Amino acid sequence: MPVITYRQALNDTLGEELARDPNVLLMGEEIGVFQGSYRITEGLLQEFGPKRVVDTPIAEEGFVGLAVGAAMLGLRPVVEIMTINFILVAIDQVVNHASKIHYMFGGQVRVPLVIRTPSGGTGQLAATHSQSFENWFAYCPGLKVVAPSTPYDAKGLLRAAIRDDDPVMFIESLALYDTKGEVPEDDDYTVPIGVAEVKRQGTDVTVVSYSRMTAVAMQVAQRLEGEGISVEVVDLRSLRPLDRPTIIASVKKTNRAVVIAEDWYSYGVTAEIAATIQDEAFDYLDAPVRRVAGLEVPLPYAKELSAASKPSANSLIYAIRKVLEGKKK
Amino acid sequence: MPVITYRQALNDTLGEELARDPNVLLMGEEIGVFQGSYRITEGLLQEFGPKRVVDTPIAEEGFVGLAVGAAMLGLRPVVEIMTINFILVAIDQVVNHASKIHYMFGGQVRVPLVIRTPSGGTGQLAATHSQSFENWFAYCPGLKVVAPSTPYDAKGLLRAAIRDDDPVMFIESLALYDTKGEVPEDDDYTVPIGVAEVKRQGTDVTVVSYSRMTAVAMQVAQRLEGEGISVEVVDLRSLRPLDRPTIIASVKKTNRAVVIAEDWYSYGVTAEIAATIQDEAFDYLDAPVRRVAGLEVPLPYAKELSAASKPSANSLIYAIRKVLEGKKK
Amino acid sequence: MAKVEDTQRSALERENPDDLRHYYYQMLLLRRFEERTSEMYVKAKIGGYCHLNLGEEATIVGLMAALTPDDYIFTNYREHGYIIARGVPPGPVMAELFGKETGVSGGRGGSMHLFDAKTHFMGGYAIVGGQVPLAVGAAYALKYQGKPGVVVAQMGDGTTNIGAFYESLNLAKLWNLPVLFFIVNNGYGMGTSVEMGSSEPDLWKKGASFRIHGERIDGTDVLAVRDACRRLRARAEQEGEPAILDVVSFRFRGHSVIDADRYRDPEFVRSGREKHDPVRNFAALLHDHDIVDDDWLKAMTDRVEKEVQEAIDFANASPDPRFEDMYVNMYATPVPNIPGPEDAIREVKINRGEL
Amino acid sequence: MAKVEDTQRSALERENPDDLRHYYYQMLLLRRFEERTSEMYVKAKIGGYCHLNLGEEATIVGLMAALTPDDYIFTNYREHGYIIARGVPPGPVMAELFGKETGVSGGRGGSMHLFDAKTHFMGGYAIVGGQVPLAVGAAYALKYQGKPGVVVAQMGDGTTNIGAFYESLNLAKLWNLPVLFFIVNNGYGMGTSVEMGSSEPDLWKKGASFRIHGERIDGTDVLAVRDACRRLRARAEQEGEPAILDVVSFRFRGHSVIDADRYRDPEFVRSGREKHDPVRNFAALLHDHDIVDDDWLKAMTDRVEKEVQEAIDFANASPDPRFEDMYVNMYATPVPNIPGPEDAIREVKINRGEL
Ligand SMILES: Cc1ncc(C[n+]2csc(CCOP(=O)(O)OP(=O)(O)O)c2C)c(N)n1
Ligand SMILES: Cc1ncc(C[n+]2csc(CCOP(=O)(O)OP(=O)(O)O)c2C)c(N)n1
Ligand SMILES: [Mg+2]
Ligand SMILES: [Mg+2]
Repeated sequence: MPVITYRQALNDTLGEELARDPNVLLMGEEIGVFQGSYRITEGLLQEFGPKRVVDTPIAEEGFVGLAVGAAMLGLRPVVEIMTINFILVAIDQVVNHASKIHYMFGGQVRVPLVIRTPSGGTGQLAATHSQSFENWFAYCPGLKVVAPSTPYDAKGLLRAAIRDDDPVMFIESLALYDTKGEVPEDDDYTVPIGVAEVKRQGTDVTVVSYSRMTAVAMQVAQRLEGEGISVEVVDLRSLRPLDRPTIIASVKKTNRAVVIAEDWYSYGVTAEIAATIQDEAFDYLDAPVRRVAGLEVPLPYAKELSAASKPSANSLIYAIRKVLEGKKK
Repeated sequence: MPVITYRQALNDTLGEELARDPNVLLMGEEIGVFQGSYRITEGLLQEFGPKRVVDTPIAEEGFVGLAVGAAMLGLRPVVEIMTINFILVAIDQVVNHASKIHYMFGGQVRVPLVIRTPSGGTGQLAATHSQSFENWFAYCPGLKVVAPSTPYDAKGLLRAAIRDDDPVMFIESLALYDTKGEVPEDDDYTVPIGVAEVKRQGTDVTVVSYSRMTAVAMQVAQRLEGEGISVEVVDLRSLRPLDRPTIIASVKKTNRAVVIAEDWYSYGVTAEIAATIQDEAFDYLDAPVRRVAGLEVPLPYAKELSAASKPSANSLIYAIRKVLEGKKK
Repeated sequence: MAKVEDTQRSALERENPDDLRHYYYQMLLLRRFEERTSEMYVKAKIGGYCHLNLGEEATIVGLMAALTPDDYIFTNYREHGYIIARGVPPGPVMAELFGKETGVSGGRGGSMHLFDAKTHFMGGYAIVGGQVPLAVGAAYALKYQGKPGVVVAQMGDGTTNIGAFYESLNLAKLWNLPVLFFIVNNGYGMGTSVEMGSSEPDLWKKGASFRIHGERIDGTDVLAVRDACRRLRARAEQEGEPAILDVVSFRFRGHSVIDADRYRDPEFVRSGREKHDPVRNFAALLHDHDIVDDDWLKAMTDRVEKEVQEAIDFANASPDPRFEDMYVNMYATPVPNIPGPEDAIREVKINRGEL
Repeated sequence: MAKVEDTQRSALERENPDDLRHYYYQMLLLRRFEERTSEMYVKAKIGGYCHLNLGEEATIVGLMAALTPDDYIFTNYREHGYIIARGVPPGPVMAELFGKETGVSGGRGGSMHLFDAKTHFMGGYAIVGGQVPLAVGAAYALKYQGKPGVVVAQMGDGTTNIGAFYESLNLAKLWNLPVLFFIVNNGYGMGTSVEMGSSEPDLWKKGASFRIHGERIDGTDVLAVRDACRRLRARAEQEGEPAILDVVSFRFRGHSVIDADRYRDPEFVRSGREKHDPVRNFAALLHDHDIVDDDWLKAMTDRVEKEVQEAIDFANASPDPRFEDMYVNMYATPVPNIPGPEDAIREVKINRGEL
């Protein structure tokens, strides 16, 4: 199978879906003439023209709402929000409008909309450009929220999202764009929304993660294998719907769990996962579920502070060792 | 001690703080001429005039941002957002601005701002007027988030919030406005931000709640006392900072916990509390922490569906019985 | 505002009398529907927030008279009259207000969230300004798909102060979209007068920063509204020129059914209802011109009375949504790990103390 | 845009030559500061996003020349020049870009978030439009407290399409606040031209929907900018009349240091930099009028070179923020149950694999 980057997987999928369905169109700031702030839409304006690849003014609330309205009439807009931080000015349209319209109007109209946006942040992007808000969206009934960790899943989930008739928040990660992985050619596969995947089998501890943190978890699992620690990695892939059965099945096997996410600790994604595990696998747990997440500060700019405030492989290893304490070999 | 309503406690406090500090001013839609959509600001325009009680256009993003900027220059604005649902159009100013400014600029400037807003919804207010978003704000470092359940706490926390030099989200509840409680006169007390309170002592199970659900929990506790079940009620009062020690101390005593909130179940406030308890009181728990929260739908209008989608005293009782199953009397 | 009589007298000659009578019938139907709605609210048949169109009948009927079946309409929460004037029978509308399964939104939306796909009535929305970008998006879709028609973005005067409105104006003009910004200027957003809310209180001028044409029109004159809408509609459809219509009317009551309207001088309200009653004025006009007579007017009153009563009876007799349908229409495309009817039943039972 | 020479020639007579020389010095300092900043970015001394003021020197220096110490300034993320021209030494500014404890924001803000309370430089903000309501709020506070001064809301051309901008215009005019909306019109928001973004590309007209006066000015002419700002500033302060200033300049490079600027025709960029270089043109003007000579210009170049080098040296020599200070300034009013220095140290140790 060809090995391509996460960026390429997204770019390919967007191109293929534009070619497949004339109602699909891309919309967002700097996606056309500028070729995409992170080059996800590179070349697509040239290939599909300005009707299908639409550069917008800086007016997120306006064009997200516009995309919702257009979707109600049968278009299938795929909107890029440059980074998730900027969706705050448009969040009313996502949460009070897109997520409610199908249900609130008794199912008479659909909103086949995808909003793609990178979350998190590894560089020194400072307080307003480094946040994760996927937990906010995952909280909202009516939305679907996915967050692929590999090029394969990126492609399969983006296809699924574009072909899905509900509003889907498609969460990406700047730090994953250049990562590589196998993606089959000439295979119109989709990855189902709402289904997690055991990305690596293990017996000692379950690590639950998504997006970039799954990549971290896979590295850590590999590293700990050398020490004789067998880590199972459950990649959520979807935050809403949340695939609780897959998580629980894994924890019932390993009896120990660590949850890792890049967002802030309190009220973040890890809270929901830990709360779910203790509820549904209480009798199987040999140690409390530990959560690894970002430090609770507006991300400081200074290089070392910035790096230290996001969870690292070290943070995960520390947590794994903690939950394994007292376990007899 | 005089018994007054939650509404009266808020109204009194606003008036007293306006009288105390000339830099305090109220701002919001319909708070003056209209006397407040829910009459919290009734009479204050008449008493303090339009300089101190400012009716705004429908422009939440604009006037919340304006209040942040005014706070940076030393005013102490207390903004009313008519209901929490409408803050979505202003959330960028709260989360990307108010919450970051003190930290991000190295402590050079303060944002002594209070945003008051009712959350939740009991009537048939339908999908866009019945939501709870306090978990979103509680997630954000730099904000303080409080949610009083009684007239006493409403007064004490509002005083504390107005006198605090950080941005404080002050979460109210429509259904609490007419509830009554004792509030001392001529006593300039404050309720500390960041400190929970054991509102009722008990030995069999801890119920953790805040705002309206604390009122529900208190009723349930009373009711179950007749059946010989002793319920301890921990009222969070602050969601950020979260008083974990008080929660944990209670659970270590009772060994069982139920968490109740009016918001949606997944990724809601109950997740953080349950995750915290299993982490810090793992060895003390005799049963999984159960969570009681709203059904995950855009709130339907129809009367019975609407009522059934919000947690009730029955929901709490059911959960308490579940965690007590197998406990020997 | 020109007097209703002045502008209409000459125009009346050229009108089809049946049309005129139909407009009157529609306005009267809206009037009576809203009056009875208010009663039903007091009887607790209707819950939540409920906003009436009393005083805005000519605005609504005039607009609808100008539209074609191709057109789409997005409104705010004060929309009972719009969906009825667009052609949806009063029964399912009242049933929606009652929260019944037979309601236009299956009882899930209520007064603020009426919808009817068949007539392209694309919903009432309750976040101020939220419907405006949606309407612009619908216009975008029409243009994209090369379809005829225009989209109406209805809103109130107070709505013209929110960011979404301005962003929408820019996008509509920038991309030449067939959309009509239809501002129902009843002078107030709740208790806030236009002058308290807008630095430019001549709302029709609010397109000036966007090169969008605007006009002010007397919203109590059904023919004036219709004609302006027809003209601007045609321009929007043919030239992709969006426009603002500032339609001035008088709000007969408080902001919503439960608003006691204490901030308006009672004398102002009384004389406003006297002078600016579009239904009574139109009846007088038609009567003066011998287009209708007393008998016809009486017959209309009876007919409307009966139709509204039938709507209430229909709503009353309709079933409530079933608990097991709590999660129906949660998602259009089903996916794994979402709750179903059994979950709904169990959860409701717990909630009601039946488990 | 009139040529710099034409508008300035007659005006020059009335100017204090020391002022003119000072403007030149300031512009040159900003120019060199930004050129070296770009170098430092490439050397990875600076991280995150970094936006330069190259080409906008006259805009900045002209504005600052018009302001008084009472005034406040809120800007976007392209603000290095503003804080320096306002009077903050280059050292702490460069130190901030380096993320050092001695930086103007203690190293916590970085290039996009400079701040200096003493000179009323109220911060650079990186959410497009976010600073605009803040500035209006500061003006509100000045008026409320009866203090002198005005507030400058600096922003780019692309920012005039976002809702917060329009809501701010309405509030500023409605409440007669002393605020100047200062639009740095460099023709582009990233790769989007003004015409692609705004249905009204004459940005000075964007106050029309709000009864706000606007003017366009040549942003490469330091004296024209200063004079317009003085005039509008006085009106804002004395009459509470907000105004829009559409200041046209030429962006010398890409949007940020890492933008290769592929969407602009290289010839357009080359000739733009040639024609619209405010620093070189001003030097020529002063030289032509014998206000400066070659030696003076050379001396300035050396002085500025040295000052910027010293700023870099200062930044390099400055300490990084300490890990234990991670939570410092989290809250202004301490409350229970918040993390402290021990938590910071433990968490950082875990993060770095030291625990
Ligand atoms: C964003 C937002 N802010 C506030 C409200 C509360 N609210 C509901 S209707 C209304 C007044 C709207 O006035 P206008 O646009 O003139 O419409 P009218 O009610 O007069 O028809 C307000 C403030 C809301 N629903 N949404
Ligand atoms: C709300 C929001 N949307 C998008 C962005 C990404 N962004 C940063 S700068 C910029 C362009 C702004 O252009 P302009 O206002 O002309 O300022 P300039 O950079 O030219 O000085 C964009 C789109 C952002 N920071 N915030
Ligand atoms: Mg109105
Ligand atoms: Mg620009």
